[in-house]
Amino acid sequence: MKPITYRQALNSTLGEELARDSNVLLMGEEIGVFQGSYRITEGLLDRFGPKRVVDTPIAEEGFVGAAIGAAMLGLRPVVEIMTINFILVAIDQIVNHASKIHYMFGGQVRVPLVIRTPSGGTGQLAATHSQSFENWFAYCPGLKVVAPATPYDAKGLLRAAIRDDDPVIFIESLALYDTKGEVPDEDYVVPIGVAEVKREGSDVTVVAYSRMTAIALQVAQQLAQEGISVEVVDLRSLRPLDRPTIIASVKKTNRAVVVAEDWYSYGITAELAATIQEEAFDYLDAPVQRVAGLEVPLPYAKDLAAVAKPSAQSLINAIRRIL
Amino acid sequence: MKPITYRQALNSTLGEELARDSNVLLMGEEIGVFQGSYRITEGLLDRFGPKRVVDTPIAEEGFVGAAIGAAMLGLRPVVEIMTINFILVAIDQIVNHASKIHYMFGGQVRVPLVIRTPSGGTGQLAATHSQSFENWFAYCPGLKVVAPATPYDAKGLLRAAIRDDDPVIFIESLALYDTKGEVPDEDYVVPIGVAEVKREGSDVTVVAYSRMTAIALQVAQQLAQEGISVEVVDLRSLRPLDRPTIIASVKKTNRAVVVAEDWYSYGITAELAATIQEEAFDYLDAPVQRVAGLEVPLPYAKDLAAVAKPSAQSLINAIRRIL
Amino acid sequence: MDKPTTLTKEATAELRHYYYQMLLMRRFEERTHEMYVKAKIGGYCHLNLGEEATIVGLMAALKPEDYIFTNYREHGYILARGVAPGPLMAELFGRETGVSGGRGGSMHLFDVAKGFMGGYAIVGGQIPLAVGAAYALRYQGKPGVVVAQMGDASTNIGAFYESLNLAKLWRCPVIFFIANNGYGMGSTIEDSSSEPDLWKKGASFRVHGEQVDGTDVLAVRDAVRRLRERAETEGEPVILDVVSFRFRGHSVIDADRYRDADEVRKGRETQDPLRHYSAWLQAHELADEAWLKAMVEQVEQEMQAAVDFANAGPHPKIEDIYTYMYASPVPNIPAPETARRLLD
Amino acid sequence: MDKPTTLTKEATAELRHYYYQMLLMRRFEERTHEMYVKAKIGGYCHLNLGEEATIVGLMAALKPEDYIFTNYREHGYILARGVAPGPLMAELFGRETGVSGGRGGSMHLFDVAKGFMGGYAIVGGQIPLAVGAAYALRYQGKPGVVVAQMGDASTNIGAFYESLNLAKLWRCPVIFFIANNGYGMGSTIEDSSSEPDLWKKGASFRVHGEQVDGTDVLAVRDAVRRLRERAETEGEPVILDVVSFRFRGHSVIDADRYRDADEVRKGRETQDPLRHYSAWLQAHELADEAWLKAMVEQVEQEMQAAVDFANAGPHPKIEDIYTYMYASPVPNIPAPETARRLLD
Ligand SMILES: Cc1ncc(C[n+]2csc(CCOP(=O)(O)OP(=O)(O)O)c2C)c(N)n1
Ligand SMILES: Cc1ncc(C[n+]2csc(CCOP(=O)(O)OP(=O)(O)O)c2C)c(N)n1
Ligand SMILES: [Mg+2]
Ligand SMILES: [Mg+2]
Repeated sequence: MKPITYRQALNSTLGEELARDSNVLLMGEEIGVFQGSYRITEGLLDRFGPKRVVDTPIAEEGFVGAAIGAAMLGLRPVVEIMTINFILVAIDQIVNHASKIHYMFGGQVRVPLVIRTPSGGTGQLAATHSQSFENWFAYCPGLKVVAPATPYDAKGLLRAAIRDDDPVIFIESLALYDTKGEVPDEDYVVPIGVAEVKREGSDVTVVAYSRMTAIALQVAQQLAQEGISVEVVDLRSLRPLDRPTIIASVKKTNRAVVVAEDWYSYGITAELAATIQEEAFDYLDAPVQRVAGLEVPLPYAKDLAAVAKPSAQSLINAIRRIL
Repeated sequence: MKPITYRQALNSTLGEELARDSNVLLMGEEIGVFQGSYRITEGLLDRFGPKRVVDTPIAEEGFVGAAIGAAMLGLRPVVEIMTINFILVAIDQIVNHASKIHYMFGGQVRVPLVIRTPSGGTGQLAATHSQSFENWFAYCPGLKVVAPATPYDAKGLLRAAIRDDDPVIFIESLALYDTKGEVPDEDYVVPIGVAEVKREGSDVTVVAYSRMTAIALQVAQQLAQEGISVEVVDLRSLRPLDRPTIIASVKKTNRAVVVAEDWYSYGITAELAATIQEEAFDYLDAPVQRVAGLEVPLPYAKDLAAVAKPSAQSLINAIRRIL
Repeated sequence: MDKPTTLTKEATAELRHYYYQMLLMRRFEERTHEMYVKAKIGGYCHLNLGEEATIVGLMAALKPEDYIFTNYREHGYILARGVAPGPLMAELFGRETGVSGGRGGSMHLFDVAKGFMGGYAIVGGQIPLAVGAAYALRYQGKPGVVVAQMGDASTNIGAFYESLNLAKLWRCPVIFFIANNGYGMGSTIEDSSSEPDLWKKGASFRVHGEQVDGTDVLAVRDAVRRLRERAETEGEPVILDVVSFRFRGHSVIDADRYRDADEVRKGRETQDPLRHYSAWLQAHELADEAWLKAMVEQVEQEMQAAVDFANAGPHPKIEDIYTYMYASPVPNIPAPETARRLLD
Repeated sequence: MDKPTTLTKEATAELRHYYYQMLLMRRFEERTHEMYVKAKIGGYCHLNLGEEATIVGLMAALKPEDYIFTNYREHGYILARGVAPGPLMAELFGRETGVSGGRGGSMHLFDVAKGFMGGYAIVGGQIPLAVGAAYALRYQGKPGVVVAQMGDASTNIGAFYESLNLAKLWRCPVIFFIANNGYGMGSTIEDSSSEPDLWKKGASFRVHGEQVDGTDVLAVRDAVRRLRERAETEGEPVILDVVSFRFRGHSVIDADRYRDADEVRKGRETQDPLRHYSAWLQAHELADEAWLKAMVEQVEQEMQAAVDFANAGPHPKIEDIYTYMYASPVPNIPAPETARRLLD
């Protein structure tokens, strides 16, 4: 076990899976010669050649559709969408085709496809480059949606996604790429659809995923010093949603804060709060608190951008409100 | 006052607004010569000519983008997307442009645009033609989203939408087009962002919109015969969401069922349940019940299709569960 | 259509078989219309009436190793590809015995064994899928080509152009097959394409294009054969613009009011692929009145058998609603509330 | 560049002014790069270095009644359109005094008074907007044309093709202006376009196209003038492929490792629009060393003033975060929880 970055976890997994299974191939813009906009695919073109590491034109609808068609014939494409903001031009292919083909045609073909893309906002990328749309995909039956928070989960879930026979939307985060964590050498997978209690606690449950899990763990550590015991449930998968793990935690702590960096209304936290009140109603000592993004197109100006996204402080405030 | 259909309400309003303001124009596929796929624009090409009633090629991203650009120069386009399923190919323009242009450019131009489209599923239209995506739009700051349930509201909200200076997503329903209701002759508007208690009651609040409002009213009438008093809140707007009206009702009845025909997880009902538990926690005698679509690509086969969508019976069952 | 010289028995049988297929398609669609009116069929339903030669010609030229992706107007394609009318009608009836298990309906037919990779109902959406399938063929070093079928009006959507570029760049063996019936719902080609010669639409991508008379089954077959060969051996994608006349409205519920009744009558008369081809067969003494009549009877029986088969098929069971949901099982599906609904 | 014959004083001033504008742009971008390194600027930031003649030539030919929609690499466009460097730099600094009130940043500049209708950062997304704006001009019976600027690699996305069709069908006065700097991030034109002669990409739509040397300010100006005239009077959309060389990486954070260092050095030397044009001005005795030096000094001062202006601008206030949210006020915005966050 050695600590590696989230980026290295992804990069090495892609390399390993390309080596393991000749049906695996990568597609995306600038993933080859350019080495990947965020260097997730660095070195892979050299190792595997242009047939397996396919640089595409800027034509997301076309190449995502092509990846689906290739998957229907038995290939296992792993597509990179540079950031989730650009997925909107390809979303028709994902939602109207990838998610439906297995079911709608009576199970005749599978669509073993992974779409990797970073979501969320950091670094003043402004309104069109700071969005989160994982709730949209999580809404769609037929898709699976995962969003790892650590290098360990990134590797384990990417392996699971590539080996899964359904279309998987794999949500990354620019802010996590350089974070480090221990990753074992052996060939493990993290199962899709299973959340993890990343830290046990007794006073309040915080439910989070991706970058917000990292913040929640930070907050838990900080509050521990004040004697507040926070349990952190890391969803890891958004679809399917591991309701039993969430509910078990809330039944224990009797309080819940749910956090996501997407917009407040109709975002991920809405489903989390709804689910908790539904299945743990009699256990709740206070309303589930939602912490999420302010409802504005993310402004470029630094201070506005900072306040628009949920922070450790906003999470702490929410926890305090119900303790 | 005379009873007219929902279709007539829309058709007459489009005609009136075209006559009232020369900047109003209609764009969409088959809205002219063909008279509209669902005859909402019937007769308007003849009355207003091809400059104002613009038949477009099948190029939703192109013509929705064009409508946005035209709106930026002062026109007031009313775009028809044949059904909401086809909006996915144009969603980038709506979400990355229409919703952001006013804010992102510091208020320099407005985007007075209406996009009308029927949502939901009836008549065995199968997986790609039976979807609901209004939750996606309701999620996006910068958009307004309305979904009238009656001819009265259809007319009043369409007028409001056309006269509003922001992009409005106007959700219709195939199943409502032939329903009738009283509509006054005078020039009224139904304000965007304001829900309506369509029926008063004391035992339980049902929150609904569009076609589900009609079903909720039916259910309320039926249950009244058994002595169960159902209050029906018709949202009318999904963004902004009229939380005060919902909460006031729940504080009165202490019980809530929320219903929508979209998919269950991450759908509209998630936001409604989350909001109610958040703001009326101490008033709730039972968990908010969600009634929504089963999470499958809508099957073609009649029986499967019927069970996949929420029905009057499923609403009644949910109400009974918490009484 | 050129006059055939001395023909082998097989060649004669094949030429007659085309007629049989076209007639089967004609009658299948007419019965489908009847069944729709009887409410045996629901949803949207688009017929291939007038396109029989377009489709039979295409399928005659394809090989078993080829794949086909179409739009929602695809009954005839899957039929001509060799799927029996029974399971096809059963799909329209929404039965478990249908080609898509009753899940897809008229717009979403599928038969993986025949390389028929689906009918798709989002205009243009099937086109990138076909390019990817062709990429997969090349990747796997397999023979074959992929047909991306679409309608004339569908050539205006971005996915088509992105696909032309990808197919050419990646040297994918794709035939962009435009079933040009002159209309997209109520719009003419001139209404919606600034380049109304649709076969020229590859010009921006260095993709070769041709036009062929879609009411002439042999002309279509020969064109596809030639272009298929080149696509396969040279990785050259191609556009084939196949022109026919739409006999009825856009779908069975379209009253077709925007078309001039005379125009439609004339179109049906002068551009009827069956009429043309039966005349040709007779002129070349490949068929006579008796044979034609026998065919009608045979097809009639097959149609009745198909309807009977469809009627006899079981409806999918409610408890099977989640079957096919995921190919790789995962925990926590379905959500507990939605699971409960089935028991309510 | 042809030799000018006898020139009026105004004409001379104008020719010199182009140089001034190009120099201003050059220095603006270099200062922008510095300010980015100093963390005064954040987000993505794309420079116009090497494209100065492309941009100044375009703006020289446009009229005040014209509108411009661009991609995210647009500092130079808004500058050459006449917006002062101060408010532009202030936008990059995220200040209230910026051209978009600090809300947009480098990729989202705007000035409605100048008809500069925005920088857009979703590749190809701006193109349909421009078509719609042109439709509006015609609808309103107004003069003018609309420029849809885009990069070379952006010509592969569906929105571009849908727009060509719409513009031609609707006879919209649009100039599809391809700022062809040879690369889309790390991809060459041949990597991504099956038709690498980008000016031919109108062929599928009956849209005329031309290519022009984008390092030659007068050539660009003259081409735009001519095509603009035709677009305006005849409603003929047109493609202009304007070829230059990208001096640096894709954005300020791109180390440009995929390009050969020699190629880049050579490109900068041989395709430097300023070098070309200053030589031409001197050769035609329209400028001398002293004037060129004076320009450098003047521009230097303007740059310092711009940076000072930007630095002095107030940051947008937190409590103004919902300002500009909706043009027509509506009740129940923002959600109570999110409103509370601001008070936390
Ligand atoms: C993206 C999208 N937009 C609109 C529609 C609605 N629609 C279905 S078929 C059709 C016309 C297509 O015409 P054409 O391509 O000529 O095919 P045909 O029906 O004539 O076979 C339209 C507009 C759709 N299914 N998908
Ligand atoms: C739809 C979409 N896909 C991908 C991107 C990421 N991206 C931004 S710029 C760019 C390259 C564009 O190159 P080109 O059009 O040549 O313009 P240039 O940057 O050279 O001016 C890419 C891939 C994006 N912004 N939008
Ligand atoms: Mg057609
Ligand atoms: Mg470029």
